[in-house]
Amino acid sequence: MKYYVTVDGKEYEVDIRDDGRVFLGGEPLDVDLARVAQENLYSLLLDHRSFEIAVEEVRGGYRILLGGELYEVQVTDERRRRLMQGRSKPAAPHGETRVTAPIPGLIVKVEVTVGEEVAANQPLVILEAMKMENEIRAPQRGVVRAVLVEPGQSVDQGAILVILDDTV
Amino acid sequence: MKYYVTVDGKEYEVDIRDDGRVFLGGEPLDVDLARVAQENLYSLLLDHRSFEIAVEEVRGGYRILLGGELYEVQVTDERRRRLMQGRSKPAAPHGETRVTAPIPGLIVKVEVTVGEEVAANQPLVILEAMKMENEIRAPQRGVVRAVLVEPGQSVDQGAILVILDDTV
Amino acid sequence: MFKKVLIANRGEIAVRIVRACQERGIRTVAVYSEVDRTALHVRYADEAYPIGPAPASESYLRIDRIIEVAKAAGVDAIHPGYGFLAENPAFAQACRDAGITFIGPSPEAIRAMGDKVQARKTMMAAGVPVVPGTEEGIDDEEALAAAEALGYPVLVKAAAGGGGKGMRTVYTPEELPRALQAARREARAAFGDDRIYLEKLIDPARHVEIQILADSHGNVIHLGERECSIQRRHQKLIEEAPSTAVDEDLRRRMGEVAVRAARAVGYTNAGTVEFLLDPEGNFYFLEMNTRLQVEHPVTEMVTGVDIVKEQLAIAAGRRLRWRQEDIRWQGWAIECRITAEDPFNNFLPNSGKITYLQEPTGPGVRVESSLYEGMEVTLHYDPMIAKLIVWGETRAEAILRMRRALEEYRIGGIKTSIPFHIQVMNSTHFIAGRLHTRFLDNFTLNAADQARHPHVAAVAAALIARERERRAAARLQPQKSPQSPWRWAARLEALRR
Amino acid sequence: MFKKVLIANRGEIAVRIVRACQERGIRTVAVYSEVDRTALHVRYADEAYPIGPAPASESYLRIDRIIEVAKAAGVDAIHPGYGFLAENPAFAQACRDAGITFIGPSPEAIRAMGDKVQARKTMMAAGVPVVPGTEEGIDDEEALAAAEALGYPVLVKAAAGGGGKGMRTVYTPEELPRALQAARREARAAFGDDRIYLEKLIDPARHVEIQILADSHGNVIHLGERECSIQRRHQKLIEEAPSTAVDEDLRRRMGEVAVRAARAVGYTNAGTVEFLLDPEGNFYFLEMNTRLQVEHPVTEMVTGVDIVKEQLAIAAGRRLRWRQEDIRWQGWAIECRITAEDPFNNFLPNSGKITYLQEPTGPGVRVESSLYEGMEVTLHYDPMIAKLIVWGETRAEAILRMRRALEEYRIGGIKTSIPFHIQVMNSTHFIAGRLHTRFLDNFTLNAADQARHPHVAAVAAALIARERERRAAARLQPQKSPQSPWRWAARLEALRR
Repeated sequence: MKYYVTVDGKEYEVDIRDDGRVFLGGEPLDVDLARVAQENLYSLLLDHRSFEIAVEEVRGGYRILLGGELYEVQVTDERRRRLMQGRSKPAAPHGETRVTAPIPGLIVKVEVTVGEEVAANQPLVILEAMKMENEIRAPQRGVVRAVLVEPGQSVDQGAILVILDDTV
Repeated sequence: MKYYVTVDGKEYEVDIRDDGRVFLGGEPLDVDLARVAQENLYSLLLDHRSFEIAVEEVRGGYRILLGGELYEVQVTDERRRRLMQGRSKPAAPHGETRVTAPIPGLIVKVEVTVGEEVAANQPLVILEAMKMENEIRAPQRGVVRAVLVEPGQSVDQGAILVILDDTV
Repeated sequence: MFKKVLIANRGEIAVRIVRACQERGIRTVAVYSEVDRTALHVRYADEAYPIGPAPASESYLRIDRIIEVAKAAGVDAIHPGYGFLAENPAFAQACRDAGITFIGPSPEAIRAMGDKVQARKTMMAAGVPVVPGTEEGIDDEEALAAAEALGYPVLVKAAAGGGGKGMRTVYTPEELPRALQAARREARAAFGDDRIYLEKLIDPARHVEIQILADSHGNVIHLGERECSIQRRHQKLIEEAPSTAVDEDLRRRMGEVAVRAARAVGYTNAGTVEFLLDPEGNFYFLEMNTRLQVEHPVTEMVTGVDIVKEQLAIAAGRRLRWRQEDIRWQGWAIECRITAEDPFNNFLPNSGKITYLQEPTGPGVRVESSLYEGMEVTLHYDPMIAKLIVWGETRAEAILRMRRALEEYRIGGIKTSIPFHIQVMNSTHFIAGRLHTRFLDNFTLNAADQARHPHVAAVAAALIARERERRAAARLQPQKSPQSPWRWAARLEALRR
Repeated sequence: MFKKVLIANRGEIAVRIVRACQERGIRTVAVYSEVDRTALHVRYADEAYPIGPAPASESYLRIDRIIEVAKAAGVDAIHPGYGFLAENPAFAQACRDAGITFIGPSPEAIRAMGDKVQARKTMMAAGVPVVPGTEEGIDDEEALAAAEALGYPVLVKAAAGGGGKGMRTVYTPEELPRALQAARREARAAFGDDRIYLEKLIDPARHVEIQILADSHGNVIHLGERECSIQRRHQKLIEEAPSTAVDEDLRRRMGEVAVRAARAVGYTNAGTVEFLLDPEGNFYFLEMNTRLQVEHPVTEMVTGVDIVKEQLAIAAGRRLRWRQEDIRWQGWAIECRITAEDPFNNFLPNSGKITYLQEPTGPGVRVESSLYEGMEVTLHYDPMIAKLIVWGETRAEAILRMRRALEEYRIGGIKTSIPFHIQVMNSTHFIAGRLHTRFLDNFTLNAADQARHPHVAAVAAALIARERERRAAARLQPQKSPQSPWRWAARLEALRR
């Protein structure tokens, strides 16, 4: 079975044969994966190099802690990939940029108004979290289409704060 | 519900009322039990004294690790106790002492023969484990009724080595 | 000595203080907010009492509840740790009023050093060099004029401040109004006091501080310096002792000034005098922290003095056991603050459950942590979740050991600052000891550097996906061998070699 | 310096050596038996290779397989740790033949000290005082006569012995034949050599040993003594440095003799010269351990010298970085060996799964462990599963700290020696430093003392039983609140106070 694994935007093909042989991009590997006690901890020997791997299952893949580094990894296999082929990606809302709260916090100040033109990196909103003020800046230039928060309001992580129109 | 708990041969009555009040031997206690993350770890505040409790379920009760100490604890409740009442204990085989292997190991030597009279503490068998020789001694005086092992034989933990007749 | 001490704090510092008390045979009383019911400081203390809901303002900052618990539990003394009520003179006063010893300086000393502008004046009068600056509580117009006179860049600081809150660096007159506004807002929110003042920015400068011990019999000594220049938004991230910029003579001179500063306010117990040190070896009083510092362990590791135990002894009225000349420094210690922040996303704090934990240990490694597997890291409190401290015979050994220990520190479930620390330990400027407070401005975290093993992650993910499919299948249809076939392929491979 | 080192060992010492290598930038290669596939030393090393089934004779003692792996992995050097092949001259020779550096002394030096009777002769010739005794390989009749001449009590020892194997103490002529028989049997099984000899029993005596470092340029220094008198069946359980019986003068004299002993066999690398010390201050050579000792950390903690790193440097041909006069001792260190043995059942080794683990840390605490949650402790190897080492400014502080750390050390699933250590730390004789090798004969473990909290266990058990019933019921019939009502009762209670 071939697995297609995406790590930081780069795709790797891992072929795990039924006879136990493993190939990475066609190159044979000597691998030994062993589970350590708990559900989410593994020891991997890859060509005898030793790696400890803590893993969390997330949507469509895993979050892998490896040598002090955290990788977001998506996994699919050839069967599923065939099923997906032919389908088109859902269209992204064109020209719209949603600026969201990166952490839960309190809106201290809104620096822009609807219709205002903003430059990339211009402060939009000041969000207080952990007793520190965080400036939430525009990821790119555009025109403010909507402001969804006001000072004094508490927001959850991921809440939409401002919507920019970047086609104007 | 009243619980009867045996710790090191001593019985304690713990009454846990439906309103949440708890009594130990009739004395009211201020208790707060909270599970810590894993299945088998608890924090107990008993009249505000703090105890960390790691617990393993074993037959008829728990093995409790508490302040670096390990307790073997049996628990029953009033319902079950009523059910048990009236039943008699199964009779222990009278006059027979089974000497068992306290650890797995290799029988190095058998020091006694069937029919031999032995004193308490007299060596019966030499068992090698962890590269050390361990003398397995008679727990009390008696006559050797049976020897169930021979030198060179490997035995598991709990295997019966020698049976003594202590009525003679 | 005390019989029973209440620790008015949480997290690693509460655990640290519990340990010190246990080692002196003192019983300990923990207090906890609702979310901290199963925290390590609760489990390690002898007794524990709830004091309210998660927000600190409703629990760890509630002087009334803490004093009430202290009375109910019958404690002799209270240790405030750092943060929360540690530098609140009202709390020290409340302890005094309740007849309970406050393990720290007097309310008067806290107050004298707590108002930063007042402290500057006291220090100037005592002959302690201070950074040129203005009066407190100036308005925007005065600030503009003063900044012009001091010369840019200048620092906007809160009169009641600390921990970087309400602080702003300003390089041009145009930036000043916005900075004044923000600083006032933060200061009001954090301290209920929006008075600000200006200071000349000493740049480049090192943040070097001197640890003080003062008993109630008039004896004051110092335990040498800590270098704390690696800061982000005025929050220290890495500290060490000694400093690569301080030689024996400078240590003696800074130490003498720090002792003078402490004496000027009748200071008792442990405290820290913070200085800015410029490249020419001039140093300026910044402020005095009238409490135990986060970074106290690096001093402990090089002097062998247990500062928390000395705090207990001093508070109990004991005399210092050393004269200045008895203090000796051996080797080098470094501390990394491990925070629940994502270094690759602007150090955004993050919360979550610790799904896996393995903490480093072994020679020369000390961990001050309150982590445990299954713990929920919340956004209610400071994002610092642990401190990793190492000792080495030399600074080079300490750095190598810190690298090793950081690699060994495995925290699953949340993003931490560990990858940041690994990169700092590998940076040539850090290794060369060329430090200053804007070190991090010129330091770029390299996400590519970070991802050293993407192909390993890829192979691991595929194997784990396969293993889990198999296990799922095996649950439906039990198989004979639990061993995966590729394990055996690997064995055969190994034997063939 | 080496690029890559193979560690021919397992457990805590393999982890210790991996760490030392990582801190010197050396890549590490672990070897493992089938049951150790997920052991910490495998997971912490850079590379790992299987070498056979669980029994040591088929894996960790297989010289051929280890050399094969060393060649395949391309290592420069092999560190043998302690135990297994560490004192096997054939292994040192096999490394030499394969062109790989053995991190330890030469095969000749190992051989010269390995034969205990030969070593005695060499030492006598070098002017090192030895315990009066016999030739090796004597028969029973000769032994009886010799024992009479030496005077009872006598010790029966294996010529090829070590670690207490094949050793017996005999107080009367009647006991001698049985002891000889047993000693021979054990010696044959352990070393394939059943030759024995007798020594006069020095009693009371302390077991005091001197740590040696010797480079390949003729420099030999000592790092002072370790007191290892707390032994059970000749297995050390608790060690400390310095010794309460050794003053500066005696340290200097014992150190000089130890250096002389090392020089007499052309010793290089780290080694330990063991002595018996009688109450009059006379000391007698016992044997030399030609390897790293289990208890090396206590010396590291008081001298600041990292012995394992020095082993690497010496093996790489470097000169010692110190002269004798550079070595200074600071504070006090104690080590407790944590074993998977039941102290309340005659120290019977036990096996099982580690169901819960929390290791102590904080100031002055060092853990050398290979434990992890979920680990299977088997009976295949030594029952020592971890070492707990503390440092204190004084011996009293070290004892108090050790108590605290032992209480904090939580190992679930198996019985360990921790309760034994707690009781020793509380015993007046230990605290007074009145130690001798039969200390444990007069020391009774108190099972009642041990059970300090039976009523707490009782209450906990009832609450847990109730909680589990509720949870089981809740799974069938989901409830609204997960909070148990008695928790709330407690809260109310607290507020009322």
